[in-house]
Amino acid sequence: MDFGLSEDQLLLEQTVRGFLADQVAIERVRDQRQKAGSKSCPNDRAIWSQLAELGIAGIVVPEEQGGSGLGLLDAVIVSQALGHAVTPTPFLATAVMAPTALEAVGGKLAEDWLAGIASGELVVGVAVTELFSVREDAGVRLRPGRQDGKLDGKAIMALDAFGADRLLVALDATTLALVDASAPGLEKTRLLTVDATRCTAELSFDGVDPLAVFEGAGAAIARMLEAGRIALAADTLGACESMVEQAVAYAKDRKQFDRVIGSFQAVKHMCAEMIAEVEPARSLLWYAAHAFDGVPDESPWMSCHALAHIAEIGREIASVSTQVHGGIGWTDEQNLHFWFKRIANARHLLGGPELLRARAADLQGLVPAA
Amino acid sequence: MDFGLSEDQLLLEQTVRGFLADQVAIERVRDQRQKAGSKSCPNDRAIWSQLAELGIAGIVVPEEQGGSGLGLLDAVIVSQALGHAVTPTPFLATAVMAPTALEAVGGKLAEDWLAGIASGELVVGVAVTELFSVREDAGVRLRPGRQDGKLDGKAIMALDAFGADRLLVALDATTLALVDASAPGLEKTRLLTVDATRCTAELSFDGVDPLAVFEGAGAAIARMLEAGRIALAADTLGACESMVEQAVAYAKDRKQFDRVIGSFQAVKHMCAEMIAEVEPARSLLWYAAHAFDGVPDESPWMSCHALAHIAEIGREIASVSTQVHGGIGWTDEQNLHFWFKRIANARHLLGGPELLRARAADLQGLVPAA
Amino acid sequence: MDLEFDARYDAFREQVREFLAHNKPGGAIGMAEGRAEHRIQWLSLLIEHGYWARTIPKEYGGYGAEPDLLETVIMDEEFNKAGVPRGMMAQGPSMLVPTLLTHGSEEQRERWIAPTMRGEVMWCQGYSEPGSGSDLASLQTAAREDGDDFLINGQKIWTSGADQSDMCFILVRTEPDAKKHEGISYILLPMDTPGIEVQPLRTMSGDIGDNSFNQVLFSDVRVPKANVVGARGEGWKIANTTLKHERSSLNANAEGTWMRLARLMKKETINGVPAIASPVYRDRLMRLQARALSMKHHGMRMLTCNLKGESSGVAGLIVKLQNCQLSFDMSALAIDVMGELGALYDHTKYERERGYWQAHSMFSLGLIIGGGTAQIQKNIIAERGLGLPREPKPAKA
Amino acid sequence: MDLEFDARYDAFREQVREFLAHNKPGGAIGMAEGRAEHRIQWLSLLIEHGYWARTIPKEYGGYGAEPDLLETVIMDEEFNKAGVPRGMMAQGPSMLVPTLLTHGSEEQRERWIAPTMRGEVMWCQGYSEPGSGSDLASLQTAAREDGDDFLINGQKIWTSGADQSDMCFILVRTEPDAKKHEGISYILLPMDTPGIEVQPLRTMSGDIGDNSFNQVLFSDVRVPKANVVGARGEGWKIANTTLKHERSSLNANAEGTWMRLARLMKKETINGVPAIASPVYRDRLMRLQARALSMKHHGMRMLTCNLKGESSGVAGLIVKLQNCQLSFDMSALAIDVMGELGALYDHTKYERERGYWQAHSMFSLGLIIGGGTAQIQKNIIAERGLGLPREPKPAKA
Repeated sequence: MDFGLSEDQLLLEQTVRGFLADQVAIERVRDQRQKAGSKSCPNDRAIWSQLAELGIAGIVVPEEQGGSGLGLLDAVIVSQALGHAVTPTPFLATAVMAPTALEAVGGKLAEDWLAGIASGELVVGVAVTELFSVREDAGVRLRPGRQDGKLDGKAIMALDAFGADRLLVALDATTLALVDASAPGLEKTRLLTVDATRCTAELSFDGVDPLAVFEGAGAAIARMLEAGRIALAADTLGACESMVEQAVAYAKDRKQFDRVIGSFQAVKHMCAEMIAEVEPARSLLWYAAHAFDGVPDESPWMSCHALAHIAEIGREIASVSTQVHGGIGWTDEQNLHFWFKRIANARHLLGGPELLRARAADLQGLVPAA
Repeated sequence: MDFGLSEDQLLLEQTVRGFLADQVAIERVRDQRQKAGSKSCPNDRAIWSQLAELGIAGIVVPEEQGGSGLGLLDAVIVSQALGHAVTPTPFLATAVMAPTALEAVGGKLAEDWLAGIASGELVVGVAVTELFSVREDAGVRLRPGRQDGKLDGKAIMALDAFGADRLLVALDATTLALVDASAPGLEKTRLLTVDATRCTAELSFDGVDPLAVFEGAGAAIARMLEAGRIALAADTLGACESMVEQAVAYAKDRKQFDRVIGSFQAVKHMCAEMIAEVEPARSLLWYAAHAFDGVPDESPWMSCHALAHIAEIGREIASVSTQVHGGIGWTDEQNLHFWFKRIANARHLLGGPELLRARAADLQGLVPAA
Repeated sequence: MDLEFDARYDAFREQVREFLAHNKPGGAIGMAEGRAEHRIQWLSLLIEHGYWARTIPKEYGGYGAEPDLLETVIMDEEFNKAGVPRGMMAQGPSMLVPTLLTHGSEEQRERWIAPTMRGEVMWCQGYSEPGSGSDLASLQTAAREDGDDFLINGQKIWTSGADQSDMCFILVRTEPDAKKHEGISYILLPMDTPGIEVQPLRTMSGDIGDNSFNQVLFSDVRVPKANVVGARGEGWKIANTTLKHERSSLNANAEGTWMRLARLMKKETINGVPAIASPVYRDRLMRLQARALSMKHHGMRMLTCNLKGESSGVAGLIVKLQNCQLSFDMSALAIDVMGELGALYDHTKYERERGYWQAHSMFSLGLIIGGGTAQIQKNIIAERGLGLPREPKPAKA
Repeated sequence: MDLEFDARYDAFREQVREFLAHNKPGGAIGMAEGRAEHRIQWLSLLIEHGYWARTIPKEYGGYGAEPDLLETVIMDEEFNKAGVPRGMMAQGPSMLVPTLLTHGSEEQRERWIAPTMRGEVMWCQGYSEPGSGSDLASLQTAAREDGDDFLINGQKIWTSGADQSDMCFILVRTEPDAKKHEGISYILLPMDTPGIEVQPLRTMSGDIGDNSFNQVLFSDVRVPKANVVGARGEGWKIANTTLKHERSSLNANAEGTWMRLARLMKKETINGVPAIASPVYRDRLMRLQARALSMKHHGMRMLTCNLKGESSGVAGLIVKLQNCQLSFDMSALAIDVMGELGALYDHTKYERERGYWQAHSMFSLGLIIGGGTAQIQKNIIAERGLGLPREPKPAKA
């Protein structure tokens, strides 16, 4: 009967943040950027294996499939930590979105995938962009004719899909296809964004045989989106936390006019305004995750609010933290831009703020019929 | 060949501001509030007569009708000065909007009114709210049947109409009625707003005989609205200028923590941010007035932008200037709230910012057909 | 997160509902009318059932229960639903009582806490002075020693409710030679002491929607030294304990205001179309909902910290700053959707909700300024919350 | 306001158009390719016709015309329309030349102004140092006397174009014992002097859309004392004259950026609907248009002041602050309407306008910081523009 993290959750937070601090220093992220270039996936498979050993890959996978069987709030803690360390992993798609959908559709194949995810062996990418934003005539469709037909079309900005072993593809709001990533007729193109720490791709389908197609999977798809939005909000908030910490640390260290710049009221207030946005957003995020786990009626619009709101404060914090750093913050060398760009890219991945707010209003019955 | 005020305009500015500084100290405005109460018009007729002698009442009235025959930019200078001194006068409706419409419709009656306005004898109120915002089923209509029929209905938030001698009533976007304020069947109710320095009223028409009805007066009505919007923007900007000046003066005088508060960076930056909004807004306003006088194609949407933009910065400046003053600024005694409320009330009188921006987009062809 | 309402809580909720069903009319009416005997009767009844003064020890006239987040939430929800005040929003219970519990002598606690919670003794706060706003510690109201008494001379401002209070908790300078922060004492002063003059203070919003503010003048006002709370010269520290508490627990009921705003937007029409049908206004409404929900849940988080006696750290320091601005921004949207009618005031025709939103807007602006301006709040957040250095002292000119 | 284009101006416009019709290809291509001989040829042609170096006296290689607002506007309009550069955006013409005109010796003016305007001599600016950003006057790069020369040692940062410049105008500390602001000199330094090392400096936007920034290291770099501009120790004052000029005349072409944004919103579709059809995005676009128009007309006002040689006062001091933030905000809307494709970069598939808006966003952020952060700008506005007192000097700890 309290509002906050449990002892177990605080321990989880400490464990993951500690692991990332030890293992994924920013130099490793830089290396990863260098290694990946534009032709391969920046996700750090070595780190992902270690995280799987810590139970992170299967954090929301049921215990029957070898997962940790924890809730979304636990996943949020991990996602925040990954954002905080700008770690390139397939956590969002593989450990949060895919398991949510797979558990909801159920069955042998889904259970196999869940077990693979929990062990860290299977990376699953997710293609959902066209559910909320169709551009470039994108969309994947079942070739007309028979059930379980071949897939045609394309999906843009599919998450963690470039280096994935398996793919979940939403054909529409109620139809979900399971696809092997090496299926003939499937082509993957890395779509490079400003953010070198997240992997997005285009998937082209030219008569691809899916492993399975679930119709009537509306609830599974909706839950997958909710979980994804909340976890992505957590990622951005984690990145924000780090940017505030870095700004405060820099302000305590950097001297100009014979004083540390953090003793100037303008700099102080910039820092104060940032933390004043971060702290209530954390409370909102916790509640959104709690709602996903326990108050399902509120979760659809609460997840929209969490992501939209945190995306908005994220843009502001990314800019203000950089300004606190002055010219140094604008150099590649200082690394601060890795956070800036992670926040910038995440802003639209599962729906931009305007779109999410419109959806939140609609879901609450606040849009009168025209 | 320059962008700025002419020698004559600078002299006009100096004259009007000087006159108001001498004659309309804030104590007089307080008295006027007290005297007016809720049952009479706060406009200061004595000051208005003196302004008429200075040629202000007829500033845009053609010289043939005894006016000064000047342009809207000159009227803007006056309007700014009146806002700066929060002077309660019927300048907006009587000296800017009505003459603009009357000159456009022309004819003997209109010329008589123009002469009366220029001499300061005639105060003309304007009822236009329903052209852009209908609430409470308001609207004034010609009783069906014959031309020049009787008027029925009501007009809300009619400007300077409560204490007026004559009224201009827009029946729709192309029809303009001229009405005697003492006509039988016409009832005026003062609508009291937070702003004790501006007079707004409801006009109820129950079979009122108009003096004249002009059909096909679309251009006259549109020009009247443009002129009114630019002049109202000027009023708000003038009030903003004063609020910034008052904040800066207070910041130089008030001591806390053994220093004048203006030496604190936070207070400095609040003042800097205010002036950084005021100065470009002044340039925009000048150009909008220039466009009204000389670039008629741009004036319809430029006038919307001027008013919307200045209303937005006005709300911010009203709040920030009050905050610079601390608790003292929140007292009645300090008088600062007269400016705060003048800005607040003006925000919606000729269309709020959202409405004006939508209109500006539409006028520039930026709204695609649905 | 443990927000499940298990069976025990269901029973508690049922019990609250039953109480309200039986006792609603008397309580609601009595508090609304502000009549002293009704107020005292209602608050006493609430204390008896544990809905007010719930966690205050029995020996000081409270109910003596353990703190519990969900019980608090349930009580708030049910009382709100019934439209009945759960206690009394006033300076005595919210500021003086916590101070006495931490710093008061046994005698002071026994004498003042119970009658204050029961509404028998009403308090006002004597902190700000005309020359000491943001720099409160520079206050000059002097208490000169005279035998076993102090004689107080000076002036206080923003003393809301001074004209209707029995007592005042006041900060005065008792040690004129000590450093600025070390010369102040916290004293309990009866308002009927000779030499006190209360003058009403009109604010920008006129007579509408304000608490009644006052200036209070003190000329040779005699008060026994025994009325000092804590030690002499410790008044600054003592007052700050409560201010800190106030900052983190400021409950602006952002969600309630937001709901009222949403209702307004459904009802108010522009050219025949409800305001909420405008995508632009609706987008603003949604932005505000996210902020209001953030502050609601943040409030739950802070309440949890307070009930557990844990420090909320920087998360607590930001509450006032954010709630006040949010409150101001919500009234701004309300005023905008009412358009040209949004400025109507003072019971004029077509005025909406009796001018509630205009009053709310001005009052919120006052809250942004009062009790430490937004700038002072940001200093506190940066220095105490984030550990940034204080501004260096200026060199002597 | 006198913005009427009378017959004289019609003739001038005709003359500009004719010039462009005859000379467009060579000039445009030459400048775009950045080849020195094309650049020099084009700039010389422009000067000859008075479209560049227009108001610089003939004796220094300019055209020697009187300043005129409308002529300037006409030239800008016509060259923009033709997509041809009217001169060269570079540190030499924009910063060094005005400095020499005000503070240079006759010999310096004669030697440097003409070849700089013609693009024969390219300049970089040596102001910032790693330890001296906002506090530029604390710069440490030292110039030690050695007979008739100085020997320069130290490090500069943000030296854009250093790798492609012939000369550097540099601020160095020549009087180590003088007060901070009084020990600096402004020196003209050939970049091929031994001891200069240029290192490229990568920024957050990687290799895209940046000017090429550098760090420059100086080890015993020898420069004659005769290369000091103005008097020794006056470098701070001299540099500030130009910075002030730069602040008020920063031409961000907000209107051009806004038009590009509007075009994007007409073209970009979301679920088959153009972005501009969204009332929420459109409202943001309109807000930005009002700001862009404000800054456009404000620029005209400032240009009038500059051409008349009048001080623009506080109105000039706010230009950089407002233009940079506006620029950032416009790119933010552009990125938003592109949605999930708005973050695409580095020539990837579906990237819009070759990543222009992302580059623009990051570059704008750099402009907010560079040449005096927004915070420093606000200090200057408040102190020099509004007369608020400087911050008191801290007491020695």
